[in-house]
Amino acid sequence: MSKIYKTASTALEGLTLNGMTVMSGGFGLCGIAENLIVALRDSGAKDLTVISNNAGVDGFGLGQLLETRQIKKMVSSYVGENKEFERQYLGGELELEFNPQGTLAERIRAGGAGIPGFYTKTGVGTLIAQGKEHKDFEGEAYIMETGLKADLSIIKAWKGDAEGNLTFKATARNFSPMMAMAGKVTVAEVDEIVPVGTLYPNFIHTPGIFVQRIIEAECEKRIEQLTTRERST
Amino acid sequence: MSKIYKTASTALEGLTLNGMTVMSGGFGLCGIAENLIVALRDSGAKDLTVISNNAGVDGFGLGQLLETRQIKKMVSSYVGENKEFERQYLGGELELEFNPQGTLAERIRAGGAGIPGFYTKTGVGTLIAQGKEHKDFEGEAYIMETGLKADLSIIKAWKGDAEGNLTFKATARNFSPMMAMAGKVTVAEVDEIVPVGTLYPNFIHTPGIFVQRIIEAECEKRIEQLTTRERST
Amino acid sequence: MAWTRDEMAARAAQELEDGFYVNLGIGIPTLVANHIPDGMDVTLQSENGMLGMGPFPYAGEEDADLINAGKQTITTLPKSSFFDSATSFAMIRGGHIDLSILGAMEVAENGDIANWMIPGKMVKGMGGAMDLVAGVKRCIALFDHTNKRGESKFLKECTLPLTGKNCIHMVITDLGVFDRGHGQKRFRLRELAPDVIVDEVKSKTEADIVFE
Amino acid sequence: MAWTRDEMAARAAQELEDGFYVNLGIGIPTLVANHIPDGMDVTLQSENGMLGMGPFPYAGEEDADLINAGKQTITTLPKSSFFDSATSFAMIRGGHIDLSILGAMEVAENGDIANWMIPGKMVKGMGGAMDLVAGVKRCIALFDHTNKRGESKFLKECTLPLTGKNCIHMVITDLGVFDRGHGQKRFRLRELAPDVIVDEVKSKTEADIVFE
Repeated sequence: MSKIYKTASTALEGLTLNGMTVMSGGFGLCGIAENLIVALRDSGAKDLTVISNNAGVDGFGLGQLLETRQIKKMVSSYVGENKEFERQYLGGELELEFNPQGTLAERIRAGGAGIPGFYTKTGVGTLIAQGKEHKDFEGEAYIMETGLKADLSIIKAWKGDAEGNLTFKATARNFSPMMAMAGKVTVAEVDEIVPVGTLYPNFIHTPGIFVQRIIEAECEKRIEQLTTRERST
Repeated sequence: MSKIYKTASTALEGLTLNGMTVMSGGFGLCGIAENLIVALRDSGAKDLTVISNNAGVDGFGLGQLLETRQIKKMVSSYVGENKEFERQYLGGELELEFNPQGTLAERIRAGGAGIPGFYTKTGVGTLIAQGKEHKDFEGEAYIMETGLKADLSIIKAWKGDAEGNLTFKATARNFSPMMAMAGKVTVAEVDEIVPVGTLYPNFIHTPGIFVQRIIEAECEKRIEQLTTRERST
Repeated sequence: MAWTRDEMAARAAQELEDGFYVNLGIGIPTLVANHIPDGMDVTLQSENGMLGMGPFPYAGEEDADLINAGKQTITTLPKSSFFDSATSFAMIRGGHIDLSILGAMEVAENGDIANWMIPGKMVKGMGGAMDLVAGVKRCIALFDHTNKRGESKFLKECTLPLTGKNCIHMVITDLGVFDRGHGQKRFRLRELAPDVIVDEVKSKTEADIVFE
Repeated sequence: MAWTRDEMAARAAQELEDGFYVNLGIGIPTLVANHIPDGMDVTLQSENGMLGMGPFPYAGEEDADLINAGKQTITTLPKSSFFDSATSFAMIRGGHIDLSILGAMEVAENGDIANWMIPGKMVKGMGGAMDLVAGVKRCIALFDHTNKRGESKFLKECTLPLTGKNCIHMVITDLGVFDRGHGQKRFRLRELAPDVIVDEVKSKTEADIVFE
């Protein structure tokens, strides 16, 4: 039973709905599911709650869903790179929930792992702790954070197979493995689909059980901060 | 600053103490740190609390620490394979705390990840839930489990380097990556020490930050249930 | 005639569906693997850290680093993947496994199951059983309808310490098949083993179940 | 003469020790990497999922899939490893990172730090800063002693929303170094930048610190 779909839009067929919660992998523009984001935009689904560490840049990545006003609310740790975001947020058109980055990662993992809540000391004594349950462990204060789930997770991987097994490359991995776990349905786009049996079982990052559909697609992979050094000749 | 030690006993030097808590990797006899267990026995450290999914077999694995009565308490999910264990336990000489296997794995990960407590529905309504805090999430009951840490973790890996980076083989991985995280000090024995730079950064299972000392050592790798099939010729 | 253990396993295999991820318990449930219909893609999970469990190895090809949760030597398949125990139980607890088939000492009419402990006897531990019954989407209990003394093991209430509450969705015994659909509280007799009659089941069942 | 940003970074680098795992914040702290003493083995963590961060790539050799937490293209070293964000913050939250060096808008005499939000201005988010200050064993704040209006940023109490409470162990500003040892509540002046006199520091410091 192959999980391979031909295109990003066919891979999202039947999965998009107004008001749904979507997790979108990536850190900045690194490791985002470029083609699936475009397909989600083209699906026309509105009032989305999007859980993603960042919000893309103007006109690229999640910025494309902001332009069309399909996002109602973002759950992120940092949203600095996006003028359209700022405009909509300051205009009261967009809700925003900040999570510390590690708390966000752990909440997503927890959601996928059947853990509805956990305690962390991150954010104790800050705005983030307001209204959250506090508990002491060995004399230290912690706050409770809840698990996060999504109706749909769209992630980007390096290599994948028809079983949904995935590997990731370098720092493009970031939030995607946890999002694969936390999505009711997870769709992955990969640089390369390889035959089943090609990925070495010891080194599969995301086992196929967490991935329901997969496409091969080319990405632009835009770089946000190109930094280089001189060659000393 | 190489983390490589020559022998199991030198690798445990200065790390063992009466009354300490030790995590020991492995599932049954698969993936246990055979040489480090022997070195721990030879250290003479007593009154140990040992956190390990199982308790070895008579005279092998953790069975070697039971024979010498160095273990005061076991935290395990299943201890079926060990007569000496049964004798000491029924004789009241050995404490035993059962944890559901998934709860045990998650408690160890939590301990290593700075999470002092989390909620799970595993064990709700059973003996395991007695005396534990209950909390409802979306109308369902969960119990709180706490993170586990150890003074020392002894684990077995496949390949490792002087930085402490590790890879594991097949199902010999099991609890070891989490135990590496949860040990104040983690000592790994590996089938093979390879030069730094040989392990591909994408496919390191345990980053070196979680491992303080490492040895190369040969293991017997005893099989508990040899099951084979006939070759149809 | 009541079903044999192998026939019970074969009947349980009929509950498999294409694309399912399944965890099989130790004992009779292990036999279900022999009855997966040809051409059906079912992936077996082993909670010690593997998806896509293959058959036993040929003699001499066993690998001590490659075992299943019953500590038996096994092999890989092309689709196999390995992972740590925390990830393995994230799959289980997180509801990613479609079906768990497991043995039972007792099952109660409310779906409670007891299969890990007999007070007064040496307790070996629950292993992953509590996680499985709490986390897996659908759980089938496979057990002999009565104990050696002929007493029902399908009860009004479990007498042994529980493994999980209200978590069994289907019961397959040597006498027949009993299930409860979504939202239904009571088990219903669905199928009888050949030549087993309803009255026999009634007389051997303490649980209050629906017979028509 | 007060220290330059680069001199501040160089001074912070003196706090490194052989074998340390270190997370450097964006801005001045990034410069610390240029001052790691020769022969000292320090491993830099990037919270987006990497240990063993290497230098910027040569032009044309950049890889879009390989960036640091500041979203800059970087390279690997032989010792490098990659991991997911949950594992990355398990390192941070779990106390496995030896040292975090980060920028600050304000630090208070009780070790509180504010560096993520100015009410009334567009807030970009805390990123990983709250996790770092809560989890890392030792945190050094690196910032200019006063703001543009000459007002102290080393305060009795932070006026901005906090990033973390009682988590800064050492302060390095353009004027000097201030630390508090284990179990000590108050910061103590440890070192002055060249030609900076105690009275200047006193006049520019609102925090109640130990000067002798």
